[in-house]
Order: sequence, then C-alpha cells, then structure tokens
Amino acid sequence: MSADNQVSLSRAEAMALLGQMILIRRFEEKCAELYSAQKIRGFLHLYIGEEANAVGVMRALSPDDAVVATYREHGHALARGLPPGEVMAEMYGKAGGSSRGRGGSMHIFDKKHRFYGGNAIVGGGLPLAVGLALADKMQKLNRVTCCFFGEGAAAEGEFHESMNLAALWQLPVLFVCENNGYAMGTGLSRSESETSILQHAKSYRITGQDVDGMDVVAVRAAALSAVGAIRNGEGPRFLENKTYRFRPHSMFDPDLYRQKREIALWKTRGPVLQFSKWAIETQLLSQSDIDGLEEEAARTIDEAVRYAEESPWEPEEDLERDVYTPRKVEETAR
Amino acid sequence: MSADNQVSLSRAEAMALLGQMILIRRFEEKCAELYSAQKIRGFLHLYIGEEANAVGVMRALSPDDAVVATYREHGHALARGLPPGEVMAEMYGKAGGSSRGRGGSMHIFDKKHRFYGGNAIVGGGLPLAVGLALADKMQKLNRVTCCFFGEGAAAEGEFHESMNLAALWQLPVLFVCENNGYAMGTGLSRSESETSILQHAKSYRITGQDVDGMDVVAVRAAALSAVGAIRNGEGPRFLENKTYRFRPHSMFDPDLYRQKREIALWKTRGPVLQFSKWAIETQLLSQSDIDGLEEEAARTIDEAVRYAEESPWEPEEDLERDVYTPRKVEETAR
Amino acid sequence: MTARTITYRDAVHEALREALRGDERVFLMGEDVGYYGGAYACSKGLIQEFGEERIRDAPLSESGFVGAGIGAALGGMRPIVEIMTVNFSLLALDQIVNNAATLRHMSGGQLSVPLVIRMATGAGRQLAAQHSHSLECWFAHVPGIKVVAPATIEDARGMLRTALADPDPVIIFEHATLYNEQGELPETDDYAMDIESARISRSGGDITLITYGGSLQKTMAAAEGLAKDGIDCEVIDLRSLRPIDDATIMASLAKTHRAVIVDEGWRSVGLAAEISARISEQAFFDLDGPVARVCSVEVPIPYPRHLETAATPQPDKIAAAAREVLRR
Amino acid sequence: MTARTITYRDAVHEALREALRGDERVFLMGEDVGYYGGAYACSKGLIQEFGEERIRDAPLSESGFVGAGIGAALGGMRPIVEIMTVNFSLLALDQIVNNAATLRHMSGGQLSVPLVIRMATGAGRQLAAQHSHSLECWFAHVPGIKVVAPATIEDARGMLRTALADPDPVIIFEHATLYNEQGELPETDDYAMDIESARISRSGGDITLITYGGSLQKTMAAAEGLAKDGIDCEVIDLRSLRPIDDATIMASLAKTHRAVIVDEGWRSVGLAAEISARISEQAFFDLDGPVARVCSVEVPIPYPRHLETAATPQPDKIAAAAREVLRR
Ligand SMILES: Cc1ncc(C[n+]2csc(CCOP(=O)(O)OP(=O)(O)O)c2C)c(N)n1
Ligand SMILES: Cc1ncc(C[n+]2csc(CCOP(=O)(O)OP(=O)(O)O)c2C)c(N)n1
Ligand SMILES: [Mg+2]
Ligand SMILES: [Mg+2]
Repeated sequence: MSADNQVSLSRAEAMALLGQMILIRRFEEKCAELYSAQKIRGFLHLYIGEEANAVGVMRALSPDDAVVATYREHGHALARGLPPGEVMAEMYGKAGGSSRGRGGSMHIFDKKHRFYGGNAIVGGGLPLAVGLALADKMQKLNRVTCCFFGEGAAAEGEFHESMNLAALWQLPVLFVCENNGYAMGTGLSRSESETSILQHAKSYRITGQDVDGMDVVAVRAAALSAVGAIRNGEGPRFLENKTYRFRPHSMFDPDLYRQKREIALWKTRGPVLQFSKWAIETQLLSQSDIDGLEEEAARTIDEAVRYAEESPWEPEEDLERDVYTPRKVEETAR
Repeated sequence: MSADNQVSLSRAEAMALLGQMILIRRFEEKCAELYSAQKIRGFLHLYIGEEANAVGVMRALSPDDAVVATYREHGHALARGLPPGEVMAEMYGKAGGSSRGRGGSMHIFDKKHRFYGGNAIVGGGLPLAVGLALADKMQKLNRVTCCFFGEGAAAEGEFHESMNLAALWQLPVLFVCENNGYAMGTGLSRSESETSILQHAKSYRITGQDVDGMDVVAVRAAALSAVGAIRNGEGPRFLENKTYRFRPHSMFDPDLYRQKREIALWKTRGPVLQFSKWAIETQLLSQSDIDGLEEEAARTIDEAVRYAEESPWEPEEDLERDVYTPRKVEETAR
Repeated sequence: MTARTITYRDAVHEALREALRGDERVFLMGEDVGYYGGAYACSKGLIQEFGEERIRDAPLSESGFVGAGIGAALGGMRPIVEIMTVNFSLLALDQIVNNAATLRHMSGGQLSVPLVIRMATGAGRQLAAQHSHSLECWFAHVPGIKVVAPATIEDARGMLRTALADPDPVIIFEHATLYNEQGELPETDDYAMDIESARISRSGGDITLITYGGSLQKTMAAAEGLAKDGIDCEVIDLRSLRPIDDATIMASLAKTHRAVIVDEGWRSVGLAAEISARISEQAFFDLDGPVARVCSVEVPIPYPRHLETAATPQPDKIAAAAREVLRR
Repeated sequence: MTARTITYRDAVHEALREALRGDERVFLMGEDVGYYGGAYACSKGLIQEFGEERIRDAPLSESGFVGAGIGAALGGMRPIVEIMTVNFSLLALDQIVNNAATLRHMSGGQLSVPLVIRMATGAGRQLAAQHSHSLECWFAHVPGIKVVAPATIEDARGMLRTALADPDPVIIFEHATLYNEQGELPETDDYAMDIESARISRSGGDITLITYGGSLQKTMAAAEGLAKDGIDCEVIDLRSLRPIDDATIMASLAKTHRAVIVDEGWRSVGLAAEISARISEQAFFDLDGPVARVCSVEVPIPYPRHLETAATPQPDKIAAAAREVLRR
C-alpha cells in the first residue's frame, strides 16, 4: 500500500472499504455455490480478486453520478449500494430482482442508484456512458458518469469511438479499465499491439494514470483525484487498473490458458488479504473489526438469499410487459 | 520540394510523375464536365488537388502488390495503371467499364491490377486490406497491400480495429491516410480530439511519418522507404499525407464550410503546379516536355471518352449475373 | 386553414426547427448535420440558429454517436440522431438492437429511451450497391423500437413531432428520392401525425396495393394507370412498419379480396413477406387468389440507370402484378 | 459403413480438423478459438495441432477480423471465421453485407469471396436479451451470401465441408443448444452434405411442419406427440435458409395442404413470414387453410427459465398450432 494514501484514511473509511470488499467476495462465493445448486443459471462471471476496483472507485462517486458496467458487474452493483437482496434475486431471475429478474447476472439495473447496467456486449456500455455524460453536460448538471470495462474491450471499435467522443466533447466521464490481463482465454499481449490501455487513452488526449487494482487505497485515491478533475470541468479521465480474476472467466471456462503459478502469485496480492494485513499492521483496524465485517457480510448474504428465495417469479402473463412504455396521455415534444 | 529527394529523381521518373498527375487532373476535369452533361451520374468525388498522393505512392508499389482505396479512387485507379478507357466507361456505367459498369465512380475494381476498389463505406476498406496482407503473409508472398483512406475514416471503429490487427500480426500493409482536412463538411479539429492521425497510428506501435501530400517527390520518397521496410518484414507502415481537395466533397456539396481564402492558399501549393515549376527551375524538365504531357493526357482522355461512349450497356438480362459464382464442378475443400 | 407548397426536405427542416425551439432537451446529432447542413440539406441553417451544442456534428463513428444518443436519452435529453443513410446504420446496429430496443424490457421497465433516429433510405439515385439499401425490414423485426416511413410531406413533418413525444425509440426512414418532392402542407400548429396507423391513400374496390415510403408514388402511378383500364385499386400506405396496422389491411382485403405488396427491399425475408403472411393468417378466407409481391430483384443494386430501374419496383411491374392477380 | 456416437460439437470439431489438414489455405480465426478452445469448445486442441497462425485468436474486433477474413479470402486463402455468437455479428454486419455479399456482383464478376463464417445462435440457455438472438432471417435477406443451419450432427460435419468448397461466402448457424446433442455418425470420408436443399425429416400426410436449426427437435417432438393422436405430420428441415428450397416445401404442401412454420426468430418480418409468403404464392390453390407460424414472442428474451420457455417455440405450442390449423 502506498504511503501517500494512508494518511487520509479514517477508520470509518477503512471499515467501509474492507466491509464492501468482504461483502462482494462472500456474496460471489455464495453465487458460485448457488450456481452449482442451479439456483443461478446462464452465464456467471465472478469478480473475485478484482473487488478493490469497484469498491475504491465507488467511494469517489456521489449518489447523483451514474455508473455503467459490464456482465461482471455484481461487485459494482453491491459497491454502488444496490440492495444485496435485490441483486441476489436478480441472479435468481426473481421478480424481486433489480431488473424484475429479466436480466439475470449480466443485466443489473437500478435507476434510483443511477446504475445503468450490466451490459453483455463487450464495449457496448462505452457509448452509453458517453451519452449519459453528454446529457449531464448539456443540462449543466455537475455529475460524473463512471464507465467500467475490461482490457479486452479496448480492442473494439466502440472503445475508440467512445474515447474520441468523450475527449472531443470534453465530457464528464471517468473511464475505468479493469485490466485483468485476459479477455476470456486471450492474454492481452495476444490481442493488443500496444498493451498499455492507458497509452491508447492518451492518444485521444485523455489524461489518466496506471493504478494498482489490487490495492483499494490506491484505487480510491486515483478515483478521487480523477473525479475531482472531472467535476472541475477538466474533461474525461482514464484509470487503467491492473488487476486479476482469481476464477475462470465464467462458470463454463475450464481455464486452460493460465498457469497455476500465475494465479497463485496474484492471490498473494489479493485485495482483501492485502488490505486486511495492512490495516492491522498500521493498527487502523483490529482482527475483531475484521471478524465483525465478516459476520455482517454473512448476515447480509443470508438475508439476501432468503429474500431471493422468497421472491416470486414474474408471472408468465407479464412476459410482454415493458417492451414498450404503456400508452398514456403523453406529453408532446413541445 | 525537399532537397533530399531531388537527387534520386531521373528525368524519366519526373516525366512519369508529372504525366500521371496531369492525366488524373485532366481526366477528372473531364469527369466534372461529363457529370454536368449527365453522362456520369450518382456521386462523383473528385480528387483534384490530391494527385501527388496516389501518384507518389503507386510509384513505390510493384504490380504484385495490392491496392485498396475509397470512393475518391479514380485517381488511384489511373495511377495504378488501369486502362483509362475502362475507368471512364465505369464512370458511365457501361459494360466496358472496369467493373462492367456495375459500380460506377465509387467502385472501380481490377483484379489483374490487384486493385480491390473502390469502397463507399468510410473505413470499410481497412479490414479488407488487413486481410489481403494476412493472406500474403500466410502464403509467404513478399507482397504489400496499400490502403488509402481519408482522415475522416480515422474516427471509425474499423480504423482502430484494423490498426491493431495489422500491428499485432505484423502484416505487410502500407496505410496511407490522405488527410485533406475535411470529412465532407466537418473539419478535422471538430471530429478528432487528437488531430494527428499519425499519433493514432503510433499508439498501436505502427511506425510512420508525416508527409507533404502536395509534393509528389516527398510522397514518393516516403512511400519507397515505407514499402522497403514492409518488404523487409518490418510490419505495417503508416503515412499521413497532408493534402487538400480543391473541389467540394462531391458534386452535390455546396461547400459552405470552407473559406475561399483557404482554398486559394492551398491552390498555390497544387501538386501539378508545384512540381512543374520545380522541374523547370531545376531544368529536369522543359516547358515543351510539359506541353507534351498535356497533349498526351488530352489524347488519352479523348480516347477514354470515345471508348466509354462506344461501350455498350450491360443487357438487362444480365442483371442477376454474378451475384453468385456460376455452378460448375467445384474443387472440394481438400 | 391555408396551405403552401413546400418540399419534403423543408417539411423535415421545419419539424426539426420547431422541435428544437419547443423543447430545450431536443438536440440533433449526426455526421454533417451542422456546417454542411445535412447530407440532404434538411438541417441547413440550424447550426446558425441553435449553435454547435444542439446541432452537433459528429465524427464518423456511427456506433459511437448512436450509442451516445441512447445514453443521452437515458440521461434526460430528447436526442434526434441522424444516421446519414441506412447504409451506415449497419455500423450502429448493435447499439440499436442490444441497447435502444432492449433496455426498457431488460431493466424490468425502469428505463426508457426516448430517442428518435432519422435516416435516409433506398435506391433510385444511381449510388450503387453500398449506397442503395432498403433495410427497413431488419428494423421492423426488432421488438422494443418503432419504425415509421413517412411517404408524404405531411407525414415528414408530422411524424417527427409524434416520434419525439414518444417515450420509446422511434426510427424514421426518409426515402432519399422524396426530399425534392413538392406538395401542399396545411398551415397549422397542430400537425402531429400518428405513428401507428396505415392510411388509405386511394380507395378502390378491385384490389389492394400495399406499400410504404419511396414506393408509394410508384404504386399510386400504377393505380392511376390501371384505373384507365377500369381496374379500381385501393392503395394502402403502411406508414408504420412496426407496429403494422393489421386492421386497415384486413378491412381492405375484406372488400377487395386481392392484394399486391410493393416493397423496395429485396424480396426474400422482407417486409412484403410479413404482410403476405399476416394476410394469410388473418384474411385467408377473404382471399380470391394468392397475394403477390413486387420487390427489388435480389441483387446488389447496380449503378447504371437501366439496371437500377430493372432491379427496383416500378409502376409497370406493379401494374403487371396486379393484372396477374386479377387475371386481367 | 460403421457408425459411432458423437456430439454435435465433436462433429464440428472433426470437420474443422479435416478441413485444416486437407487444405493449406484453410485457417480458423475468431475470438478464443485458440488457447481457450472455442467458446463452445469446438476448436479445442486445434491450436496445439496447427499452431497460432492457422488457429488464429483474434482480439475483440468483430468488424475487423470478419473484414480481414473477407480480405484473406480475396487474397487466396480459405478462411473460416468464427463469430462467437450471432449476437456479436451485429458488429460485423457492414463487412458481411457491404463487402462479402457485394464484391462479386459489384466488381462485375471479377472477385469472389470464398469465406465461411460460423456462429452460434439462439436462445435456450438463459443468457437473456443480448445473448439470445436468432437473427438468421437478417442474413437470409441478403443476396450474395448463402446461409445454412445444420440441425443434425451429420449436417454439422458435412455442411462445413461443402461450405468451404463453395466459391462464395457461406454463413453457418449452429444453434447453441445443439452442441451437446449426441447422435450416430457414419464413418466415411465422403461426408460432404449439400447446402441447398431441404430435407424431409419425417414424412407424413396430414400437415407439413417446416422448421430449421434449433427448432427441429422441438418440432419432431411435437410431431411424435401428435402422432399419438393420429395426426400424421410431415416435418421439413429447411437446412438452407438462403437459398430456400421451394420445391421440397411445395411438394409437401401438395400432399398435406396445410402448414405450420416453426422459427425461433421473432415473429414479425422473420423467416417464417417468408416461407408463408412463398406458400401463398406458389401453393395457394393447394391450401386448405391459413398457414400458421410458431415463432418467438416479440420481446427481448428474458433470463428466467419459465419466461424464456414462454418466449420461444416449444413442442406444446407447435402441436397446438397444428391442431388449430387442422381444426382438431
Ligand atoms: C462484442 C462481444 N464479443 C464477444 C463477446 C464474448 N465475450 C464475453 S466476455 C469476453 C472477454 C472480455 O474481456 P475483458 O473486456 O477483458 O473483460 P473481463 O471478462 O476480463 O472482465 C468475451 C470475448 C461479447 N460478450 N461481446
Ligand atoms: C460509414 C460511412 N459513414 C458516412 C458516410 C458518408 N460519407 C461519405 S464520404 C464522408 C467523409 C469522409 O471523409 P474522409 O475520410 O476524410 O475522406 P475524404 O472524402 O475527405 O477523401 C462521409 C461522411 C459513408 N460513406 N460511410
Ligand atoms: Mg479482461
Ligand atoms: Mg478528408
């Protein structure tokens, strides 16, 4: 953990950071279990190992800001403060889920929290984030749109187009590239001629920085500084967070393409482990604080699972609901 | 004209460069006339002012190399050595045209000359060029694929994807960005946050250089050096040629977005004018050489127009021909 | 109510201008909508009146700026995104299908995307294969969006207003050959046109000709020609391609018992097939004979005039199809 | 000829492997076809056998690598491009429609694009709206490409070989629910299957059920069920979606006089509409009643099993539609 960042960290903040990371970690471990139990179906992409990114970044955002994420977004949803029960119910596909169960693990939406997905098309969320930021700028709302995506997305044309639009129009977007080194089974050096995604961002004249995505304090500090600049009207900012997923890409992935040693090595840098150790060493937190957070997470997750279990299925009659907005007397364009 | 480049220029080469530029210039002036006479229809995008680019680059290519261009490709077709009569007949839409008249001015193809269009989708030719080069590399053919496109195309996702693929796979492509400052009516600084397209190319680790696209000698020199490197197995190369179109974007464009002064200023740097002046000053060519080239161009164009006029229309019965390859005993995949 | 003569282009222009004046949230975004004035000159002068923010020239990035339009709609704006032509919309389909059309349902009704996308469509100007597509049928296949094709000057003005008032994404197809068409437009402030129903453009009793967009005038011409031979055609302008107004079609079939569908799209798996299938399902026992389709020949549209004409529906082919159905 | 039990996935794998062995020009390119082994594991082990050049992992750049496949085909190779699923093909449509499908005609017959594109398609695995598309109909609309949907293990192996031998672009749709299906495959070297004709999967005299791809098994199940009630269905597997084999369909209609079309695509403006329209045009006087369609409900496909099932064609719905057409 970098010495610079320790200074400003209060005990309360440390509790919040670690509490959220633990919640996400345990929540996802539970999801893996529930997947085996066939309560959760479809694709499930675990965020385990990457928690510091969502948690660190979200601490820099205010409730008015917007978030756009990917199919690996349960962690982001929880860090953003979505009710864990609703997130879990969405994983089940229940009517009490964030998206009424329609989307499942890849499509968690929550308008109240300005959480705009959940997007299963790699790169597909980037232009949306640009547009949300454009709306804010045109409406003179001093809000930030934060867009998470993987390093794999950086190869897509939509990445390029979105970077250019955001920079050209000086829009208030915080781009957070969660560079976990792999896009499914394809290592970054096999998919990008320039493996620094930050260099790409810079080629659009976007300011940014490399961040240790295993260090929640570093992520938080970087995000705070970036969000500050954005709110200050300085245009978009870019963070390239070097991170790692401890699990395979999805529950279907046999993970043939990574070395066991590599995984083990990264695990020693795990964000929960690392932060806990540091917090105890620096006496910011005690072991019993941590135990307390674990217990709280366990309770929250139990509660979330109960909520999900008890939540009803959306009735089949509602299948065609919400394809279009129900007709009512509409306001006209003028 | 840069002193460096003068040295290696023979009289014959000077004649060729100027002859081709004059041919293209006069050919296109004729096209404008024929457009008014409604002999040529649809869209017509003149290359006038930009001749040095096609002419200079083509001199560096050998007949085995491939060329991919845009809808502004008549100049490239002529510089590549396509028979002017066939190019003109294509502009008419006659059966004697390069593409049997099917494509018109935006879709000139000539397999014999490895001239792969003519593409009316901005950016659409870039992935094709990558693929042609990939085929060469896989077949161990020491050939170059040269891809022309405008600076406007650089904003498209396909630009980004193509740069990355070419660089990642170290493919023998010469990218030539003809930066004429405008994409239709949109000036470069209003469409790109980073207005150096070369900087973009570099962000993929592609080597390249800025080139004075009004100076045929400079273009030729840059292309020779780039093609040399590519043939040497050094991967793709990129040229950003700063140039200007003297005419509106197409025959439909009222040209409301440019200053008359700007156009006039660029005209003083016109490639035909500039090179002629320099060649006379340096006594490489005489005025009568130039007059001879003009006469030859005029003859060639007369001949091309006659050929186009006399060429038959493709019969309506052939409309459905060549949508698919006619069935014959096909070789199997093995 | 007085009327005045105006082009289709100017009708679009007026509707854009009034929308921009009437609602701060409305803005126009697309390639060359600003200083160039729009590829078809529909937005000429608007950047001078409304400024660069609201008349937003976009880089050549169809996926990017269409997606940005969707995001801006989510964020409280009412964007009008102009995709210069349908040909370039191929680069933006992911955003349209996977985001614009899907977000409302997928979010369980939380989000809506009040976005209007306008684009020119169709052949007829000798622009060859890559610039002559008619892909309305692709869009009409997708739940979550509405698709309209204003074939008249009144609709060109009035449908835009209604589309902007709609809380869901609406795609407007303007046939490129229509922009120069002239016609009378009533002087009224109350010009919103519904975007869900078909219109009987000509009423008749012998056969129903069903069409939309750039083929309406050709179909009307065919009907006039047939009238001279005593064949009385009813012509339906679909107007809305999604949803499709079945009631108007079936009511007409109940009267005429025969139908020809005219559609500039390629024949196979196009809009004409859908209309035919619906007639078969809903009016089978009304039918006196097979439903015929007059569509584009299944070739990339060629450049030369005679081949382009041969490839696309024309009055003579429409009339011939009607005669064949009628066996006259 | 001996036979052995094998999965659809392995049939694809075998066909790929043999194609790569048999022709130096063949290579496989796509996201995660290499070290990952293919999203559906069809290419597992091939990179070890053929190396990184010929089993080419591509970056997430659908438009880029599909376009590169087209270019490589022009340049003398025989690329097999895998688009992981049809959902991502939306990003590559410009290359497919404006280049692959068009180059031959537009160049006056000079060029040809011997390209095979494979992609997984369809719903049924609870992957929700953005990952459950069935857009075969869009591709089937486009002249210049061929479109096939192997519904059986034999076709999964055999159609790939024929597609590779074809001088024009062929798009192969593999329904994602089929990969784990098992069946018998004859041991033969001569396994190329034609890619133009439909197949009578079950012969019967009362009604014709027409389908393809992932719906074949559901349709067969419906037919078995109906057989118990004495309703004798003929089932046609279209196999080729472009061109469509009209003759087989009409011959069946001449016998049964009734048809239901089963198509996992959304109902409006889909493949089922085309089949219906063709029947109306070519077999109208053979028909005893309206042609029915069983398609997906027009909603973005939801994630929960019960809603996904409700949204897509199922044996009970197919049987019900058949009964309704037969009024039994
Ligand atoms: C456009 C598109 N292409 C392919 C896929 C299939 N796919 C899903 S996730 C993924 C890898 C993405 O990698 P990255 O962006 O690095 O994110 P990560 O999964 O590592 O978090 C791929 C190829 C997709 N969902 N969308
Ligand atoms: C994908 C796509 N979008 C839009 C257009 C319409 N269009 C044709 S040319 C052009 C400008 C291209 O500018 P540039 O690439 O700089 O080339 P230039 O015309 O200046 O040579 C535009 C917007 C198109 N043909 N294709
Ligand atoms: Mg990754
Ligand atoms: Mg330009």
